[in-house]
Amino acid sequence: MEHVAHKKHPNYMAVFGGLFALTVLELGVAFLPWSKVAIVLMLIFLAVWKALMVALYFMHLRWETNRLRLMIIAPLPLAAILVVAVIQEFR
Amino acid sequence: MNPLSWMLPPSASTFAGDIDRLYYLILIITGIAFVVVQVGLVWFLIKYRDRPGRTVHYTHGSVKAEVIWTAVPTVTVVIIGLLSGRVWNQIKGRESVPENALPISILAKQFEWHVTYPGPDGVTGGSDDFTIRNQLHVPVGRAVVMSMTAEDVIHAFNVPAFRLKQDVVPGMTIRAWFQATEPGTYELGCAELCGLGHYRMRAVVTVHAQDEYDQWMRTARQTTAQR
Amino acid sequence: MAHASHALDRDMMLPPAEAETGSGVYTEKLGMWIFLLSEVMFFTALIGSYLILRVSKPDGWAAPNQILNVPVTAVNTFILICSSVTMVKAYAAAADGNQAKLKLWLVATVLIGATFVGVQVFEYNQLIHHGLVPGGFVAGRELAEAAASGAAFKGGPALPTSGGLYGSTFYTMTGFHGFHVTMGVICMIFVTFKAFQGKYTATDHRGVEVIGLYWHFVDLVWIILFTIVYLI
Amino acid sequence: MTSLATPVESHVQAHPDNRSFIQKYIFSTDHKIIGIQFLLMSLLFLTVGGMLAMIIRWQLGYPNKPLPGGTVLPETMAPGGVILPEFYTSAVTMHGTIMVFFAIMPLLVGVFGNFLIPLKIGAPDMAFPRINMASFWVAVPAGILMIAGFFVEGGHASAGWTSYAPLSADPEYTGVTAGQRIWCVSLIVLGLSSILGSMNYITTVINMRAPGMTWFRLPLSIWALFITSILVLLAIPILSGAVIMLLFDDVLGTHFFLPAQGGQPLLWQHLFWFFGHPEVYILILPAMGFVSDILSNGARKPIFGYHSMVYALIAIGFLGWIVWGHHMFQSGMNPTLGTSFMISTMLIAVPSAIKVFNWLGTLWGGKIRFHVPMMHALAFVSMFVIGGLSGVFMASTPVDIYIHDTYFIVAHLHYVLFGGSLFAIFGAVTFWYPKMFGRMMNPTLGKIHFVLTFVFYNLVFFPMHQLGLQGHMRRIYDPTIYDFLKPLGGLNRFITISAFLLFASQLLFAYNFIVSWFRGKKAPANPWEDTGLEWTTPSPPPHGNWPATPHVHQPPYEFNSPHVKESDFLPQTQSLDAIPGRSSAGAAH
Repeated sequence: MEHVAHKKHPNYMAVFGGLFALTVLELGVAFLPWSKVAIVLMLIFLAVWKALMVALYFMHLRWETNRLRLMIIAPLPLAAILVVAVIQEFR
Repeated sequence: MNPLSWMLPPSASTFAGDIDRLYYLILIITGIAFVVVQVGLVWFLIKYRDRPGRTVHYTHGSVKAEVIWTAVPTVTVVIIGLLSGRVWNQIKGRESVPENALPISILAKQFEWHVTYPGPDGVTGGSDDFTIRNQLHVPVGRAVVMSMTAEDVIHAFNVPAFRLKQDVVPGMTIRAWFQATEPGTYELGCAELCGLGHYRMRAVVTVHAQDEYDQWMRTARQTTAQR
Repeated sequence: MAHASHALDRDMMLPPAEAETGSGVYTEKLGMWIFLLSEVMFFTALIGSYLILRVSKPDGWAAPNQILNVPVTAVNTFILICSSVTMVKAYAAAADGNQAKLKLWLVATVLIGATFVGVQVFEYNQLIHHGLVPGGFVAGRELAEAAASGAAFKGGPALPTSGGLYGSTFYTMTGFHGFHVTMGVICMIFVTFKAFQGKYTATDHRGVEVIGLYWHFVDLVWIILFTIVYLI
Repeated sequence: MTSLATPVESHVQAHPDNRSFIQKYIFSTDHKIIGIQFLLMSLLFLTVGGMLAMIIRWQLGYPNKPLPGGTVLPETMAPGGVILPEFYTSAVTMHGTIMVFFAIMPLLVGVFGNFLIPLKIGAPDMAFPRINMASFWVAVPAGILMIAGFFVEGGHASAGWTSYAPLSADPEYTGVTAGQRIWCVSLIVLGLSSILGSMNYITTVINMRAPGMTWFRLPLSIWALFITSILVLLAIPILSGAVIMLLFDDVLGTHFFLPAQGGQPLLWQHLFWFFGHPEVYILILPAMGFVSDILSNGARKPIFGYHSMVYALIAIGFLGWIVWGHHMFQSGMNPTLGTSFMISTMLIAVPSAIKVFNWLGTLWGGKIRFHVPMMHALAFVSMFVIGGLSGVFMASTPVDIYIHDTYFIVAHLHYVLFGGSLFAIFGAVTFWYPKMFGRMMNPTLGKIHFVLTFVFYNLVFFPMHQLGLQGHMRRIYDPTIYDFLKPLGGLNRFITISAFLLFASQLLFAYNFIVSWFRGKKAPANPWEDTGLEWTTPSPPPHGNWPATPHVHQPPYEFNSPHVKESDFLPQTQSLDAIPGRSSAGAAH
């Protein structure tokens, strides 16, 4: 077990830098004079990017088994089904 | 009428026939399935009961049998689904309301039905409309389209004889239509729990012949105008 | 399915093979991930309702920075990201067996997490002062007056006439996020105490990793909330 | 071959057990004790729910006549024994709430999830025993709150178990303030308990199976509980979120479901049924699992089509998420959406049909033993078929226009929940009672109870189909208000009398349950000659379940395997290599 004690950690500060930069970018995009749709799409893209960085690096999904990853993303389609179907209803 | 019958009570609207036919179709299909399964079950219980000398047929299953009893129900329910979809669109589809249907608006509130009839201009919404509580009068043989909304909670417009049921939701205006085929009086009840008076949220539906309806309309306009 | 023993070399904190470990990770981590799935659905109910209501009533919402104070919240977002970094640093220290750094980073995480909650309380206080409560705009306060006047407000269009949905969804979503951060801080205090007792070693630091998963998840939810509540 | 099942019986109390009485029986972390705690609690609630049903039935059969013994009820519920409409709606609401959340759900998931999962997969306990204990002790205050609601001013919640907003969101509409809030808080607390429990079950099944207990050697009861736990885990938080918003609408003045400032009443229904339809399967899947175990045991044959049974469970578990709209066909939902929901609903009939036919296939060619659990399991199959077939009527959107919110629905749901789930629960309790308490239930009393329940049950619920077909609405206090319902008075009285007899028959079960606990015949380790792992340890099993981790060598239902001649069953722990002269190929399939 000795070898695991000195395992190489990913560069967490780089991830932090990335999250910070993306947040600043988001703040910039939110007040751009673009169309509302473009801003929303851009912001969602950036938010998903940030969320993925947290999940992959801070929550170590990048190094987990495929079985665990599959298990974790499995409920997301259910959430999407609910929101998309009901939005159709009220649109 | 025999209260243990599987027949539906008499109907009095144009689309009731389609609904009843679908009902009887499903009744026959499920009836056959019911008999097959229950008879099979009882037969197996008798035939394969534990008694001396009986040997067990050791098996883990049969792909052929399983494919059959997966395919048959699938085809059956898909057919029922397709037939139902057609009728559903004719009754509740947003484009299904017949042209020149007689407009009426309905306001449901705890625990009564306010029916608003159009004035001489023939459309609801004008100042010449008049409202009557708990009485719905319609002519026979003419489509009636109701714009329904609720003042407080969700109610449901339910006339069993017309085979029509539609929730009435506050904050929404929902259109529903029917065309009565038989003059007479019918009952309108609330079908969605709406409070402690839910059970007595009842109204009377009167289907008139056209001339009788015209006469009723004249009298009703006069009496409500005097009030 | 084959025996899962080949998964053992992936996770150093798996117990000895007394069982089929179908997930390839140790039980506490698996349990936390499963719990987080349930949290995903909980926030789906809240965030989904917000999205649905927003689409169904497009005119009931204010533009960014009109009512909510985006600069303050941006700083708060930065604070929460910092706490995620200190958390992951604590985990790395635990894995390296560096007890001093583990304690340092855990204490930092507790403090920064508590700061986030503090800023949120400040934000709520300001909003209530300006007249936004869960029920909508408070009559007579600044926001209600502005909404009633129908004039352009703070560089944006006129406020919606009723702030009902805006207040409802804002307070419910951010409130439950804040509640989760608070719970996280409380659990983190327990973990910190155990760290000071020397309970986490290089070969077994499950507690640190598991609380970390929860903490990062809460951070992840905030990333979504910040974007869709404050910026859209 | 009797030696196969017996060796562990000599090893009673493998681990020294030094726990105090309170650690052992009250704040216990032992999954078996927690299972029994849930059992006692949910049977209590089953009784309360049943009494509420009697109140409802009395009013429907004998409208406005004083309830026999009803004078003990407070003036605010039934002055002089005559039930008030506000108490009637409360009773309807609470009968549904209590039966769904505090009786059937804990009976299936809380009791058997706890008791069976570690015992059937070969684990010493749950993955998180203390969280397991917490999940019970969180459910207790939820239950106490739910009962307390009857005694607050204004009475208990009365907006139906579905609590449709806006009726439930503003006290002005029902006159119930505290009761509705208590209802909300209790469900939120109970939801926490369910989530903790399901997280435990899922983790345990994934990570703690004994060596050799591969996924496709899991008994179907465990597969069913596993899929159910996933549904609980993902569906309950949606309910919690929705109920929190409902509570906020009432308490904090928010506007989620109140239309005055733009809220959407239909949003509540979408959220509720997005939870509610998986919930329906939560209430039936474990029952299907228990019935599979019991049927295979009773027929002395392997389950027919084990793999397709597993895939059918998974298919139901998934399809359950995309059919919620079929509860809302007449709600004003977009009719096009209604058509899509109809198709997905129709499709869910297919895996259910597969299960029924595979159960019949299991009986075919068997050697059927009619023990009490088997009788209940057979009744389940028969009743579930009726409940399933009546479901086709309401899945068809046009037919649903007519039967929606009528007694046809009431008949349907009781055929699934009583005829289905409750019969399976009676069967499962009788089947695993010896393992729980170390004593057998009296089989004669059990058979009498079964016959009476089966007969009166059908006399109560079958005629409800006819009530519904005549247009009899649900949840109405006094059907005699309507002229078209007046001819149904006799049928309503007949149902009411049968319902009282049905309730009385349950006293036999209660008597048998309690007396057998103290006086029942001592149970051997494997009274039903079953193959499962739980039967290889004494009845009741010691703390820690087995002296050493069991190893699994066989699929779950090896009855009358050609590999064994000495007995008609092959326990899952039995290796064929251990039997001299056997091939090591294992029981092939």
